[in-house]
Amino acid sequence: MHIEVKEDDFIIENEIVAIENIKDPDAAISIFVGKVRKEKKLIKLFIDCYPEMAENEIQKIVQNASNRWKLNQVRIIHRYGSLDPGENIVLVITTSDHRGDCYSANQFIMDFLKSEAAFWKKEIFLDKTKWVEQKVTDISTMKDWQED
Amino acid sequence: MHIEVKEDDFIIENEIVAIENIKDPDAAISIFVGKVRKEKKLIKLFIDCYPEMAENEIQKIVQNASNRWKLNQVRIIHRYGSLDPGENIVLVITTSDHRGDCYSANQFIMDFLKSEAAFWKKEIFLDKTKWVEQKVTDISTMKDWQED
Amino acid sequence: MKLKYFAWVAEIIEKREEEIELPDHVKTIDDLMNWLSDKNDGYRIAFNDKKKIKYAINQTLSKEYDSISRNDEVAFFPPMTGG
Amino acid sequence: MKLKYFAWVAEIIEKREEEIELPDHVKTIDDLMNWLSDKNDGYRIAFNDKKKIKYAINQTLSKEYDSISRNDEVAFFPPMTGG
Repeated sequence: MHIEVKEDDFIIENEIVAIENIKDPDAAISIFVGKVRKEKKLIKLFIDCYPEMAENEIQKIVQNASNRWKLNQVRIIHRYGSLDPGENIVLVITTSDHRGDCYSANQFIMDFLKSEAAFWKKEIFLDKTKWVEQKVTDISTMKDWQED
Repeated sequence: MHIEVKEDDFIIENEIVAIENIKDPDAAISIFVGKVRKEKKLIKLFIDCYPEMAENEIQKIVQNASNRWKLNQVRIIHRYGSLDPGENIVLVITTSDHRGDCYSANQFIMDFLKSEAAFWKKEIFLDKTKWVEQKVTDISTMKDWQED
Repeated sequence: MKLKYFAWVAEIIEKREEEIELPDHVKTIDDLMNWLSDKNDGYRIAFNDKKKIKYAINQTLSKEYDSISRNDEVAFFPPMTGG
Repeated sequence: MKLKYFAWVAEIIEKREEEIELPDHVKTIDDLMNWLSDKNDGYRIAFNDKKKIKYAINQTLSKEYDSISRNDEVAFFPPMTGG
């Protein structure tokens, strides 16, 4: 498990190389990249963060995912600070021997990251700024996993 | 939709750039990479292919996925020929405005690629060679989608 | 005691963190919010709607009546919106 | 008519493709497999277990009794194992 909470950007290929420097390549790799939406009048996305808490929470989320699915490697990067539309926000890489495990675990991790990790997004538009509110659907998506 | 059936390797980052040269970056990107398993005594994986048929079938699979989920971009590369353990075999990139769509579509496409696209794998071990047989689980995984 | 504030909570309170002397009668997160709210409008507005605020003791999400002590780090923030 | 073979089917028949003159009485995929099987052991072994072989007419997966004609490209192969 490798978790980074930082301002710098990431390059997917380098992160896969980093994983494979630790261990032989796995057969199935699921990757999710979240980016700042390109939206009319959106100038910047500012992400506030409580880094120590975010890292703790992400560790717990990954631990829960590892209890449910057979995973080989998990690598997560979540950025904070001031980002332009189109820039990377988050990267989740899960690897396993079978694709079902890495797909499900990846989606599980993203669902919990959305509502349980200590990050807060503020949208800076041409004419206003707005703290993003937690979505009801993000909470229900997360709860769906608990009913399994 | 961009589909390539070829011998050459791919670089994920370049494929994302290629997508974003066509259209502005999307908020959610799901990527799957399938690699040759690192296995004891496995020397090579040979992939036979009927390229014209494979491309037709992948187009149909992507069309079906696009009918079920709201996708912005789909980019698929499937390699054939002689590959070393650890080498890339297949890349599926799906992008959308919301992560649920691109995750589900990506998994749907991979499930159908496994059993409906004109590729055949042969494992070359130190002491034997073996054409991979279609897995019963791959067929049932594919059929699960039809019962939705 | 170290206090931290994030997102719009930090904006309203106009601080990202501060050190306070915890009075003896302030024993829970709820006590702390009430005590701070008496100090000035910033805190009062931030803590006004209890449904919109979350808190962590030592980087762990906590409940309103969880106990706090001098050596804890307590943080206040809105529901998370990462990912 | 153009015939193509893939994977172990190509290995057993020892060809990846060939051009044949389609006899008038060969009207379906099934007829074609029977006619080829009479030619030599390679075809006979390849087409022996009908559960293990699949076929396409003009790059479209087809059924045993689908009709074929001179201008078609017919391919024989095992179940797919890509991805």
